[in-house]
Amino acid sequence: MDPISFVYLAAILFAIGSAAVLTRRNAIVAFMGVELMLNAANLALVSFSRIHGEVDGQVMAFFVMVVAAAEVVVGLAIIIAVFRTRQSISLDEPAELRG
Amino acid sequence: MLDLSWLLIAVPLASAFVLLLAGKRANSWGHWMGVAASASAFLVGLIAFLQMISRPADDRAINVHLFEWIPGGEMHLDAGLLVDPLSLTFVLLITFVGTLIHIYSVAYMEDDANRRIFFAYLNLFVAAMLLLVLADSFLLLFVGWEGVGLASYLLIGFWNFKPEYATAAKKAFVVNRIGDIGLIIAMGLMFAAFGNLDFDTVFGGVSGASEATLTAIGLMLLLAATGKSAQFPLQSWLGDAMAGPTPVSALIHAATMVTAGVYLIVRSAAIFNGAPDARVVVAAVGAFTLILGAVIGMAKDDIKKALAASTMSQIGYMMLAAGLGPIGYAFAIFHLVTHGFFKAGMFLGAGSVMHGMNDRVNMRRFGALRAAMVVTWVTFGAGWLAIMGIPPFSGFFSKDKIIEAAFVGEGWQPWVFGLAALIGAGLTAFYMSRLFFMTFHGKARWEDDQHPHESKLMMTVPMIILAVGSAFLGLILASGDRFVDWLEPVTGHAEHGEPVIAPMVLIIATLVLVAIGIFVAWRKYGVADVPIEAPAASLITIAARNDMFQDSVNRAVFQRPGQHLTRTLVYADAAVVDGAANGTAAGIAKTGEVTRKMQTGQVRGYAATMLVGLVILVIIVVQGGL
Amino acid sequence: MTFVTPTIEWAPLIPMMIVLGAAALGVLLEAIIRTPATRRVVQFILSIAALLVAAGAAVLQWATLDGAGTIVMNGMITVDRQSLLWQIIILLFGIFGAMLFASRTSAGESAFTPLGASVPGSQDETIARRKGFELTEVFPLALFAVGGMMLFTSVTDFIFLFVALEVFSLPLYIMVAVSRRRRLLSHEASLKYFLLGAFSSAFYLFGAALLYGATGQSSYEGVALVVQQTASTDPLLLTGAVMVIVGLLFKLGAVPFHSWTPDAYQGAPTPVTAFMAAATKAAAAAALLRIVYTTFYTLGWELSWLFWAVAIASMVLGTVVALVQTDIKRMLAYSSIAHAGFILVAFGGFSSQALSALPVYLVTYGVATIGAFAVVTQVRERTEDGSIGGEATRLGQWAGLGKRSPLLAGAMALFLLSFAGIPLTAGFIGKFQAFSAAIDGGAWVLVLIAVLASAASVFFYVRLIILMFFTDVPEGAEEAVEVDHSPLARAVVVLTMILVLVLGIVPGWFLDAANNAAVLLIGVAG
Amino acid sequence: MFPFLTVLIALPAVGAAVLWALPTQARGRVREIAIGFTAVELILAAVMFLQFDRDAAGTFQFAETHSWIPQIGTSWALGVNGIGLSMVILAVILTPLAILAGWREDRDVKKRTNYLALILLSQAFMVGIFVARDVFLFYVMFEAMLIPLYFLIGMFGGLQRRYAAVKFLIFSLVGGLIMLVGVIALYFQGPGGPQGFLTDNLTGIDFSTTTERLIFLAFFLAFAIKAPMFPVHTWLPDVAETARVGTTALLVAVLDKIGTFGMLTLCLVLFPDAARWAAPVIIVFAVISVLYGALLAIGQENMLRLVSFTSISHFGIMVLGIFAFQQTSIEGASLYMFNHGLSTGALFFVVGFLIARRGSANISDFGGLQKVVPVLAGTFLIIGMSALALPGLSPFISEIMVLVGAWGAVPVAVAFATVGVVLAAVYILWMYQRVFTGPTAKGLKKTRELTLRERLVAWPLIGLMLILGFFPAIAINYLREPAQDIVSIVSVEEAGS
Repeated sequence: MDPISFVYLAAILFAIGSAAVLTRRNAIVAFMGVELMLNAANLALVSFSRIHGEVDGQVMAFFVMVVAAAEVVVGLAIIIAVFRTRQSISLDEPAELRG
Repeated sequence: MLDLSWLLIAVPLASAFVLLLAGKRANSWGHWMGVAASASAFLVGLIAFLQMISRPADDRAINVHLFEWIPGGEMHLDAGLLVDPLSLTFVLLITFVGTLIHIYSVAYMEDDANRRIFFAYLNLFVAAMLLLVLADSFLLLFVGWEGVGLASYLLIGFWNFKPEYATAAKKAFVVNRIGDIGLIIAMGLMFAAFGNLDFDTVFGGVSGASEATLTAIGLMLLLAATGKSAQFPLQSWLGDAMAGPTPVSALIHAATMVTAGVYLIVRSAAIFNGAPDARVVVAAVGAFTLILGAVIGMAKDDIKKALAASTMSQIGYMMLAAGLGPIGYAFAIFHLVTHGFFKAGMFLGAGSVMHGMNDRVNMRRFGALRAAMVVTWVTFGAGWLAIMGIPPFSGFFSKDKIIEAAFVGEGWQPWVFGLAALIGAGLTAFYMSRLFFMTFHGKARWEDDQHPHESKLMMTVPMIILAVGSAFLGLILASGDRFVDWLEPVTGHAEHGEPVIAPMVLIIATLVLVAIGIFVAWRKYGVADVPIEAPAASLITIAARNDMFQDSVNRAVFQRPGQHLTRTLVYADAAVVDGAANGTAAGIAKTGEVTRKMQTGQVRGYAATMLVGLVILVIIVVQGGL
Repeated sequence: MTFVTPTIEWAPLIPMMIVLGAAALGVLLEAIIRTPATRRVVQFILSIAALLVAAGAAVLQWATLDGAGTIVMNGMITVDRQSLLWQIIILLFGIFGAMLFASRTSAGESAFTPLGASVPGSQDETIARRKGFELTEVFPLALFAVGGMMLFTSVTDFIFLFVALEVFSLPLYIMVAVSRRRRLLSHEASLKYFLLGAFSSAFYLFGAALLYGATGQSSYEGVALVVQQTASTDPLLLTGAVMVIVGLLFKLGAVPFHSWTPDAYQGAPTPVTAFMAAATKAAAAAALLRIVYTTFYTLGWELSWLFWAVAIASMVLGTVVALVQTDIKRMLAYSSIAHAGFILVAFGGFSSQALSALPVYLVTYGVATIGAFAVVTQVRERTEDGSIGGEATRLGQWAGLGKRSPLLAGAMALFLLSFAGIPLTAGFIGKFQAFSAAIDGGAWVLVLIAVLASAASVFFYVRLIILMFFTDVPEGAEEAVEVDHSPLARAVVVLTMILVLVLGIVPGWFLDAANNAAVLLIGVAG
Repeated sequence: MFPFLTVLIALPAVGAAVLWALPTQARGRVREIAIGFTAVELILAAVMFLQFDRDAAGTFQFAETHSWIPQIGTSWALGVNGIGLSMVILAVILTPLAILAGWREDRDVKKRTNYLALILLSQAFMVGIFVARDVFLFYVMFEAMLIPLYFLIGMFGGLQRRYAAVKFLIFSLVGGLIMLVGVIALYFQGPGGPQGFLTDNLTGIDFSTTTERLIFLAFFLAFAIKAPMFPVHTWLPDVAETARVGTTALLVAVLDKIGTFGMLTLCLVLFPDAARWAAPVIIVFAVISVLYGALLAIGQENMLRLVSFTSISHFGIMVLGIFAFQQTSIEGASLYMFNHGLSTGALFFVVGFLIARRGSANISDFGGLQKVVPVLAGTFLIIGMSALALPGLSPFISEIMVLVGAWGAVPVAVAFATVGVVLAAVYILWMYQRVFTGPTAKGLKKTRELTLRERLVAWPLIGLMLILGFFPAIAINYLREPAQDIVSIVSVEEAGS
C-alpha cells in the first residue's frame, strides 16, 4: 500500500479528533479527541518517515507519545478536580467566565 | 511746528488715558483737562496751518516720520504723518469744532456722574480722528478709522444702561465693520498690486496698475466709505446712533467722523482718477443717499433723527461730488467743512432745546420755542439758512458748486446726478424748514411739566461761534477760489467743466426749489396746527418714518437668516460634527458589546472558533490572498 | 543504518539546566520539608536563587559569547544572542513572578489554595486552611515553566519545540487551577485553558508533521533550505507552516485563537496571571520570531496575509471588547489580545528590524503587565468581619483609589499609560520600535490601523485612571475596599515602575542590547 | 554657554517635583513656591530674550545637542529661532498669571498642590515643545504633555470634566498617534543614524511625491486637531466649558499654538512640496474655521464656550496666513500666535473673574454690570476689543498682516475670512452688551470690583497688548527672518514640476 494513504488516514483521524472536541460535551471524550489528533500527527510523522525513507519521523513519534502521556496526566488531574467539585464533567456547564 | 504735529494726536490721546486711569479723583478737573487737550491740539494745528501757508504751494506736503512700525520682510511700513492741505483742513475742522463741542459738553454733561469718562472718550475720538486724517498710509489710516469707530461705539453707548442704547452702539460698530471689510480688502489689493500700503507707494504705483485693479480698489474703498459715512446701503446705523449724548451727535455723527468716508475717497483721488467706473458708482451712491436721507428727514418727528437723516443726505452730496472726480473733490471737501459748522451748530442747538425740554426729542411736542430760547433760535436759524443754501450763508457756496458740477459731463450722468442734487436741494429746504418751524414756531405743544429756558453761556457761546461760521465761512473760503486753490496740491487742478445747463439757470432753479420747500413747510408747520400724534400718512411717509424699512430689510435679509444659520450651526456642531466623533465612540462601544457576546464561555465554541480560524487562514495562505 | 550518539555542548545550556535542575530539586524538597512555613521560605529562596544565578549565567554567556553563538545537538537548540536575550527576559519575568507567588497579604494569605486536591468549600479545605498548609508546589512548577520557556526561545527544531511547548504549558495549566478564592472559576479557567491548549498543540504538531512530510526535515534550518529551494509553493508546506504558526499564535493570544485568554486570565490566581501574561507572550513571540525569520522568511508574501489578518483582528477585537469590560483582570486580558496584535504588526513588513524590536516590545509590555497585576493583588475587598478578603477586581471598586493609595494608583496609571504607549513610558519605546519595524517593511497601512486601535484603547485605560483619580469613593463604600501592604508585591510594583520609567526615558542601553541580539545564528534574515 | 533651554524645561519640572515632595504640613505656601518657580522661569527667559541675537533670528540659538537615544536616532537637541522664542516667552508669561488667576480656587491644600504641580509640569512640556530641534523629541513632548493636561482637566473643574478630559485625550491621541506613523516614516526617509531625527537632517529630503504627501498629512492632522480647526475642533468647547479657567487659558493661549507652530516649523519646512499641494484644501478649511467658529461663538450662551469658539475662528486666520505662503502672511500668522495668546489668555482670565463672582458662565445670568463694576467692565471691554482685533491692541497688526499679506495669493479666501472680522464684532459686543449693559441683573448689585490680584493678572496682559499694538516692530523683528526662511523653503518649486 502506498504510504501516502496513511497520511490521508492521519488527516482523517485529525479531522475526527477535532470533530470530537467540537461536538462532545463530555470532557473526557473531548480530551480523547485531542489525543486522537496527536496520534494522527504521530501517524503522519511515521508515514512521512517511511516516504522519506528514514527513521527520524519515527523517533519524533516517540517524543510525542511521551509528551502526550504527560499531558494526559495533567489533563485528567484537572478534569478530576472539576468533577469532584461539580459532580459533572460536562464541558458546557462551567461557563461562568465569559463576555 | 510741523514736525511736532504728532502732538496733535498724542495730547488728546494722553489726556484720554489719564482720564480713564485716574478714576473718580479726576471728577473735579477731568472735563477741563479734556477741553485743554482739544484746545491745545487746535493750537498746534493752527500754528501748523500758519506755517503751511507760508510755504510755496508745491511744497505743502510734509511727511513726518514717527517710528518703525511694521518692519516686515515685504510689508515694511513706518508710522508717519502726512501733513498737507487736505489733512490740515480736517485738523482744523476737527480741533476747532471739537474744542467748541468740548466746551459745550462741560455744561451739557454737568449732571452726569461719569463726565470725566465722557471727556476721555471725546479726547480719544479727537486723537483717533486726527490720526485718521494725518496718517501717511492706508494701514495707519485704518487704525484711526477703527479708533473713531471705537470712540463712536463708546459714546453712543455712553448711557448703555438703557438696553436700546447699548444695541444702537453695537449696531453702529457692527455696520461699520461691514464697511471695514472693504478697507481691508482694498489694502489687500493694494499690497498685492503695489507692494506696500503707504500713500507714496500706492499713489505712485497707480499709473502702472490696470484699470480693473483700480476699479476694484475703488469699489472696496467705497464700501468702507459707505459704512463710516452712513451711505446707502450701510446707512442704517446713523439714526440709532443718536442715542449718544447730543454733543456726540454734533461732533462725531455730523461734523467729523461720518465725513471720514468722503475724506477717504478724496484722499484716494489718485486711484479714483484711474477708475472712472468706480467713480460713477461713488456718485450714484451719493446721489441715491442724498435723496434717501432727505425723504427720511421729511418724515421724522424726532429732532435728532431728522438731523441725522439730513446728515446722511448732506454727506450724499459730498459723495456725489467726490464721485464726480477732479472737478468735484475740492467741492466735496468744501461742503464737508461748511456742513461741519452748520450741522454741528444745529445739533448743539438741538441739544440746547433738549436741555430746555427735559431731554425730549419729539418735535410734535415742541413749537414756539423761539421766545423761550432766543439764542438757540438765532443760531439754529443760521444753520438752517446755511444748509438750505440761502446766499450768502455758507451752504450756498458749497452746495451750489456741487449741483453745478453734477450737471457736468456727457450722456445720462449729468442729468441723473444733477437732477438728484437739484431735487435734493428742494427736499432739504422742506425738511429743514419743517424741523425749524415745528420746533421754534407755531403753537406751543409742550407737555405740562415743561419749562423751556435758554441754556447756559457755556453752551450758547459755542453755538454762537458755530453760527457765525455757518453764516460766513462759505463766503470767506469761496471768495477767490481760496479754498479750492488751497486744496489743489492734493485734489489736483479742477478743470472747470461746463454744466449741461447754464450755471445761472441752475442757481435760480435751486433757489426756486428751496423757496417752494420753505413755503410748503411754512404752510404746513408754521401756520397750520401740528397734530401731536403723527397723522396717518401715505405709504411713502410711513416708509420714511421707518427709515425706508432699512432695519426690516436688514433683519429679513441678514439678521434673521444669520440667526437661523447660527442656531442651525450650533445644533449641527453638536449633532453632526461632534456627533460624528461621539457616534464613532458609541459605535465602537456597541461593537464591543456585540463582539463580547461571542465570548460565550463555552469551551467548545472557543475550539470551533479556533478551528474555523485555522481553516480560513490555511485557505488564505494557500490561495495566496483573499 | 548507524546511530550516532550526538555530542552535546553543555555549556550554552547552563542557564536552562540551572532552572530545570532547581525545579527538580524543588519537587524533591516538597517531599523532604514537612513544615509548610519553612517549605515556603526555602522554596522561595531556591527559586529566586536559581533564577538569579541562571540570569547571571545567561548574562555571562552573553558577555563571553564566542562569535555568533553555539549550535547544540545538531541544530536542535541554538544559543545565540537572540535566544540569550529572550532567556534573560523570561528569567526577569520569572523573578517578578516568584516574588508575587511568595507575596502574602497582611492576613498571611497567599494567592493559592492551601490544598489543591481539596474540593472547594469542603471540610478538607477548611482544615487545610486552619492548619496553615501552603501550596508551595507552585514554585517548582513555575521553575519548570520558566525552564520550558527558555528552551522554547532557543529550540530550532519543530518537534523539539513541541516538547518545550508542553514543558512550559503543563505547569501553567495546573497553576491556573489553584487559586485560593473563587476556586470554581479557577478550575473552569484551567479546564478551558488546558483543553484549548492541547487542541492548539495538536494543530501545531500536525503542522510540524506536515512540514516534515513536505521537506523531510524537522530542524528550522533544514526546512528553511528546502523552502528556499522550492520555487513553487507547495500546499502541504504552506498548510504545515500555517498550522505551526497557529500553534504559536494561540500562545500569543491572537485572534481568533484568543478565546482562552480572558477566561484564563480572570480565573487564574493573579500572580499566575501576571507571570503567564508576561512570560508566555514573550516566549511565544520569541519562538514565532525565530521560526518566521529562519524558516519561513522566503514565504513572506504568502504569510503576510496571515499576519495582517490576525494582527488587525487582534487589535480591533481586543480593543473593542476591552472597552466594555467591567472586571480589571478581564480588561487587561483583552488589552493583552490587542497587544498581541501590536506584536504581530512588527511582523507585518517582514523587516529584520523586528528582531530587535520585539524583545523591546515584549519587555516593555511584560514589565508593565506584571506591575499592573501586582497592583491588582493589593487592592482587596474587606470582608464583613473587617479582615482582608479577595481581590477587588470590579472596576467600580477602584473608584477613588488615588486617595486611598497614591502610590498604587499612580503606579497603575503609569502602567496603563505604558500600555497606551504614551511617551516617557516604556510602552512608547516598545510601540515605537514595533511600528518602526513595520514601517521599515512598508506596512504603514497596518501601522495606521494599529495607531487608531491604540487611540481607541486609550478609552479603557483612561477609564480606570478616571475611576482612580477623578472619582470619589462612593458614599457608603469607604470601608468596602482595602489596600493591602504586602512587601513583596509592593517591591514588584516599585521595581516594575522604575523599569517602566527607565525604559521609557533612557532606553538606550536596552536598545543596544536588542540591536546586538538582532542576529540569528541560522537564518535567512538578519 | 549657559544651557538656558534645558534649564527652562527642567526648572518647572523640578518645581512640580518639589511641590509633590513637600510634606503635607509644609504645603501652606505651595502657591508662593509655585509662583516663585514661574517667576524665576520668567526671569531666566527674559535674560535669554535679551541675549538672543535679533539679527540672526532665523537661526537656532542657544542650541544644545546631546545624545539621548542614539539607537533610534534621537537627540536632546534644543534651540530657538525667533518664532520659538516668542512662544517660549508667551508660555512663561502666561503660566504665573494662570496661577495667580486661580489663587483662591482650592481650599484643600492637597488638591491645590496637585493643581499647581500639574501646571508647572505642563509648562515644562510647553517650553520643551517650542524649543525641540529634534522631531522625535518634539513628538515625545507633544504626547507627554497630554498627561498633565489630562489630569488638569479631569481632576479640576466642572461636572463634565471627565468626559471633557477623555475627549481631549482621545482627540489629541488620534492626531498624535497618526503623527507617530509620520514621524517613523520620516526617519526612514531621512539620512538615519544616531542623529536622524534632528530637524536639520530632515530638511530638504528628496521624497517621492506620495510619501511626502502621506507624511505631511500625518503631521498636519495632529496639528489641525491641536490648533483646532474645523471639523476636529469639538473637543475644545467642551474642555473650555468645564475645565478651570487657568487650565483653559494655558491650553488655548499657549498649548494650542503647538498646532500652528508645528504647521509652520515642521509641515512647511519638512514637506514643502506636499504643503503646496495641500494648501488649497487647507485654506478652505481654514476659512470655514474662521466663519464657523465665529458663527458658533455668536450662538453660544456660555461665555467659556463662546471664547473657545472665537479661538477656533482666530486659529483659522493663522492657518490661512501660514498656508498662503506669503512673507507677510506668515509673519502675521506667527505674530498672531503670540498676540492671540495674550488676548485669549486675558479673555479667559477675565471671564473667569466674572464666573467667580456669579458662579455661572451663562451670559443670561449677567446684565448691567458696567454700572456696578466699571473697572471690570473696562478691562473686559479692552480685552474683548483685542479679540476683535481693534487697532492699538496687538492682535490687530497680526490679523491685518495675515489678511492683507495673503490677499495676493488667495484673494477669495481672504474675502471670506474678512467676514469673520464683522462676526468678531458681533460676538464680542453682543457678549459685552448682555453682560455689562442694560439694567443691572438681580443679585449683581453688590458685585465686587476687580481686586488687586485680578488687576495683576489682567493688566500686564493689556499693557503688553498695548505696547505691541503700537510698536509691533518689537516682535516683528524677531519673526521676519524665520518667516523669510520658511517662505524661501516652501516657495521653491520642485525641480521639473
